[in-house]
Amino acid sequence: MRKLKYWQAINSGLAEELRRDPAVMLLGEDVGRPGGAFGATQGLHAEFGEHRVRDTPISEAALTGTAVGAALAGLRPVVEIMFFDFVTLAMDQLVNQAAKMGYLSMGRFPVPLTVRTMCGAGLGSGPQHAQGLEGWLAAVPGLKVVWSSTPADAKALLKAAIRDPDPVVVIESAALWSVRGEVPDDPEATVSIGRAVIRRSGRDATLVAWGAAVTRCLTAADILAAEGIDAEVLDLRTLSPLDTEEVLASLHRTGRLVVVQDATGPCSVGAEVIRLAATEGFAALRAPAELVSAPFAPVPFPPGLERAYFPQDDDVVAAVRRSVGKEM
Amino acid sequence: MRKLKYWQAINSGLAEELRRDPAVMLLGEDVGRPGGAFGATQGLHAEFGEHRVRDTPISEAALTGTAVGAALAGLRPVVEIMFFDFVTLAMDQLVNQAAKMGYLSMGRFPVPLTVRTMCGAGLGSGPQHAQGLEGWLAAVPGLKVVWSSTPADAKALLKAAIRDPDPVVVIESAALWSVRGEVPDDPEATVSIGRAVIRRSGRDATLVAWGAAVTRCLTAADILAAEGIDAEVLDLRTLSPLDTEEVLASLHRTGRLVVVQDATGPCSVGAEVIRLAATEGFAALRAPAELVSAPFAPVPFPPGLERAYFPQDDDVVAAVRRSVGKEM
Amino acid sequence: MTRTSSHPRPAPADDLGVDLYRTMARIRHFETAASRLLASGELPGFLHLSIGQEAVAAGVCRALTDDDYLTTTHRGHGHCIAKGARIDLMLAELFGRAPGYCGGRSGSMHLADPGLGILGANAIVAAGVPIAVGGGLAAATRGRGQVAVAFFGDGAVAEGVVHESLNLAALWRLPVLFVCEDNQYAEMTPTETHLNNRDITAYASAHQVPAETVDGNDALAVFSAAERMVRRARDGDGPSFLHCRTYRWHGHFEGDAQNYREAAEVEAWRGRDPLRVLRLRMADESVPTAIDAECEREIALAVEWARAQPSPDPGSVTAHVYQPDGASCGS
Amino acid sequence: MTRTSSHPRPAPADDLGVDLYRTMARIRHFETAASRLLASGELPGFLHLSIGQEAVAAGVCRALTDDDYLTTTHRGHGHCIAKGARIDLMLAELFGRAPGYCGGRSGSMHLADPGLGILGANAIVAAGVPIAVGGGLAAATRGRGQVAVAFFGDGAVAEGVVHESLNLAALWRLPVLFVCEDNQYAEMTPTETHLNNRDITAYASAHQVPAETVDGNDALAVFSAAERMVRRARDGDGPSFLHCRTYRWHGHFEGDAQNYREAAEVEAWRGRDPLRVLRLRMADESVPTAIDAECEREIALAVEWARAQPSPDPGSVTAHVYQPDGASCGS
Ligand SMILES: Cc1ncc(C[n+]2csc(CCOP(=O)(O)OP(=O)(O)O)c2C)c(N)n1
Ligand SMILES: Cc1ncc(C[n+]2csc(CCOP(=O)(O)OP(=O)(O)O)c2C)c(N)n1
Ligand SMILES: [Mg+2]
Ligand SMILES: [Mg+2]
Repeated sequence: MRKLKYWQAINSGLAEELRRDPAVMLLGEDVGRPGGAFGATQGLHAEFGEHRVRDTPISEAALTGTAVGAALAGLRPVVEIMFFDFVTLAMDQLVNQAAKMGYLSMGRFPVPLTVRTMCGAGLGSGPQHAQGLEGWLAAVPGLKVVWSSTPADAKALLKAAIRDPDPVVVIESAALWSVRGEVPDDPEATVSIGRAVIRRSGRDATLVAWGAAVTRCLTAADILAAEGIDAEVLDLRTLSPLDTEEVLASLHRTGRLVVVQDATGPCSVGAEVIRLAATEGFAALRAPAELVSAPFAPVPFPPGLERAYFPQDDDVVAAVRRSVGKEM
Repeated sequence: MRKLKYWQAINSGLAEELRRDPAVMLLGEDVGRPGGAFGATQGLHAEFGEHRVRDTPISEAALTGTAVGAALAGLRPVVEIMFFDFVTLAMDQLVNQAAKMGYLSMGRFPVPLTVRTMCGAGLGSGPQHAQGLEGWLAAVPGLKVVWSSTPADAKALLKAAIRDPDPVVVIESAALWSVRGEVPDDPEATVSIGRAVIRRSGRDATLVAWGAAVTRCLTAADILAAEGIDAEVLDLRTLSPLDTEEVLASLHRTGRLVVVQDATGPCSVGAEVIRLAATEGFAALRAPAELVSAPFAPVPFPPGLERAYFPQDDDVVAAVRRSVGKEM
Repeated sequence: MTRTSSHPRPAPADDLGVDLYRTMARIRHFETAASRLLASGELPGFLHLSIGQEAVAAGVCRALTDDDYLTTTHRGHGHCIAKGARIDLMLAELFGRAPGYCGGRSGSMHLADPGLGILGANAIVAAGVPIAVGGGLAAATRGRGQVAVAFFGDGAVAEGVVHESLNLAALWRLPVLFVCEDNQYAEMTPTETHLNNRDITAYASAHQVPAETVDGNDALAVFSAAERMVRRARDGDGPSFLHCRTYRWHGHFEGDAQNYREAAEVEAWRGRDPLRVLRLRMADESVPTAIDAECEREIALAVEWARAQPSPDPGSVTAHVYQPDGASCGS
Repeated sequence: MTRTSSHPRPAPADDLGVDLYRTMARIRHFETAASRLLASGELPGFLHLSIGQEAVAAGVCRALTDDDYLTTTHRGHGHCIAKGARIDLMLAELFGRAPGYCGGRSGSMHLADPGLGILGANAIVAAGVPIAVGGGLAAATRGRGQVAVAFFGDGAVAEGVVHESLNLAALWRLPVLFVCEDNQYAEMTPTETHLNNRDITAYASAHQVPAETVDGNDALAVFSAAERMVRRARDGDGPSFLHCRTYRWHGHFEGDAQNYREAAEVEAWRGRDPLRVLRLRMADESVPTAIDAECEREIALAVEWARAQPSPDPGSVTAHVYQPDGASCGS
């Protein structure tokens, strides 16, 4: 085990996969010589050369399409879309091409493509650099979507994504960029895509979150514990396909569900988790489900408004209290 | 009242708005001289001329961006994106630009833009021409999204969209293209964006649907009526912002909720309606909510598979029976 | 060709002209059969046929081997046939039958064949273009002299991704051949209405990609330009752009009323039938005649076979959305 | 200018050079103040400054009136100032304060002013380009001789939408001026790494849009080219493309470590300071000196005012997501 920052864990995962498999190739704006706009690809251009770590033009659509073609033709490309908001420029290639090719070819043409992108929430970068669009991607059959809340997962899930036969979108959190955590040394340590993890066990309510919101849920759970409310914190890790088993199992244990997300509410992953609870999990649900999300508005930039906009510890605490019937 | 086909109602709505307001302009591939790939703009080029009804290159991104700029500069552009699947090419302009400008400018820069697009489900046009991506759009603060199930609404909601100060995406159903219905003659007849409508009252269960699925719900309701199950059918009409009041009111009357959609399930509008029921409507919900949707797969093309893929009358009937506890 | 010899294609039994003619005749008969089957209600969905444009497919693909890649469009039957796709499996797919190229679930617009480097037809205009660049990137990485061809229409040239793709391919000197099949229309819109510069090579030249216009109804001319461009690509000299002027005889899709063009225009282009253009240059009239008869038989048999195939099991509708671990492809 | 006279801009008290110098000085002092405020921790968010590039903004906007439109980028302060935006409201926005141009909710990258035709800065590379085409479309429809200008960087040229926009503007002969501010880098990537053809005018010429390269550090040269192009546009002769070679002195964003370029390169360009270039041509040295002092005072006052403004009410975070019925804009 080493202590690494979130971005260093990403960097180490990329380096290991580049070393392991000559078919792996990185593509993106500034990922080569500059080492990434935020440092995630530092040193890789020097070690693996300009053919395997490629600086690209600002052409998200062609870049993603090129990666789709390269994946069909036997490479394992890893494309960086610098900020999550810019996937808007690559949706045709992601959704109409990458996600459908395995299906349309009856599995004869898998698309082992990885798309890395960063959600800027918390940077003060404003309405076109801080959106949480994970709900769009999780709505697309054929895509897989993962989002790590720890350095260890950031590395392990990225490696799993690169080795996966399907297109995987790996979302990273700017808000976690410099958070440190233990990361296993074993280069074969991966985490299975599709499996959630319980970060804290509890009996009174299930808190479901992913990415940077997990930390706030854990803090909220501590506050709640002091009040005698024992919250379970489930980190989804994979947003599609969803680990419905683990979510339902936890719900059956606690009977209460609070989903916390930095994205806006309508048609979101949070809505989907609650949909699951209200259909298959209905018998277990003993109180109204709660969705703690950003308000239905674009992301404002200044710190004061950002704080008001993204769900904070207090908001989570309040929702769990409501859920267990202990409003204060 | 006249009887018009769905597409004729659209045509008539466009003609009236072009006549009424010189700021209205149509843009799209084949919308001009050819009168639209499916006839919706027939005769408009002849009546209003090539400056107001413009044939365009196949450039969905620039087209939408141009319309955003024209809207900011005082026009009321109506852009056609031929098939729903092609909005993937215009997402930046729709989501990062059109939807945010009113917000960012504190209302000083409204974007009175209308985007018309057609969902090809039911045409046998396959996986890149039949997707239901309404969930993406309904997830975006600042956008409005409407989808009509009748010729009268197709006209009235389109006119309301053109007059609206915000960007509105108007989704049309290929499956309803030639369906006839009564359409008011009054050119001032519009339908308020944001209001659902009850197509059939009932006490036992609430069926929620939109677009082409409404018809199947009405048929299912007839079948159920013969069994003594009295289903209410709510046509959402506006998918964002959702008419939460009407949905909750109906749920309070019936205690049971079945949402029917041609789109896939995860993070969809259906999931959102169920999210609403499981949070604010929880007290009223007396049975598990049901989401009758397409399976989580791309849309296959041949008629046999399309039928298996999109929810049919039987699937709706079965879901309502489950919901009211009368499985057979 | 310098390097092609290292991955030889089944040697043509006969000379270049005959080979090109056979490819065009197979396409012509395939498309004609498909048109009839749709008209008679036997085929579901949309069909976009390439009758009149056969020389482009035949000429370009004659310069390729099975090891090369291509991507094509909604109007892609001809390119697939010319690249060696199996006509029986294509027809089964058009019928929506289980043994079809895509299990019968995709129809005309998504044909793909890993073994032949067919990276897919595509119902999204221009989407195949960057995918071919990706094929070129894999080829360049592998260094075995493979090339990738992107077929696309005049209409596609207005999509931004084509320009992005040209820039990428040029920057990285990728072995990509951009083939613009300029049939004068994008759906119902004539090219001068959707492209300001009617000289389509200019868009490639702007990126310093060598570009040439050829008579797209002359298979020999297409082949000779394509061969030179393919050689450049195999030699590591980067991408080229081939602009082929041609015409589609049928509507944009089968059933299109075609109010947007004059019958006389269609007639004039029918007079320049690519099959006849080549036939007139052939020494022995009996050879093409025999080929035509052969193709007609081949297609008739394939139609009969395809028609008799079972439909896919409706329960299979969710199969292959995700692939089993370890699945992979590519060569 | 033929038609501009019909919508006169507040008459410059002095001659062209002085006017251009004043605009550049205001930009320089604004950007310098912003840089200091960010470094001292007073400004939140990201800042992309245009120090070194002032001549482009000043030269182009001198050819415009308040009635004309523009769109700009993440590096847009200069363009907004040159178009007449209020420095105090801009600073309030950078501080995230309520009276700012966007109510303090958007920061540096989304400045917009309906009254001045500023259709918005933009944090999405190239997104403003088609929006300016839309401004041009409205202008053409209205027929009052307005023009629309799109400012964008060399990096943006690789985005497909720029090519789509050139085609549209050319097809419809819209009064649009495309201004490429080529500062040699897209973030940390030098232009030769992201554009295959370093002659950026070629991309416009491909669409038959008249294009010209000018010294982007010479405000008089920029103005004289822009003026000609604006006149063409007002006269109904369609779009033009102005390629300005320039350089940014600061990092891509404030705080950028700038490992990707040599100090000597920056120094060389500092030697070609656009303010000094113009100052050297001015008869009376005391005029620019006085202007500098004036601007410094103006900015200092504005900073003081902006800093004292209240933050937006956190409860306002959902205001204006949708507009009241009947809301409208545009002229
Ligand atoms: C992105 C996108 N926009 C629009 C369409 C609808 N469409 C299908 S084919 C076509 C015209 C294509 O023209 P061209 O590229 O010249 O090919 P051709 O049909 O002439 O072979 C259009 C607009 C589409 N399929 N994809
Ligand atoms: C669509 C998109 N892709 C990437 C980015 C990240 N980004 C911000 S500025 C920039 C470089 C832009 O370069 P250029 O157009 O030359 O403008 P400059 O910064 O040099 O003024 C990039 C890649 C973005 N904001 N939008
Ligand atoms: Mg064409
Ligand atoms: Mg630049």
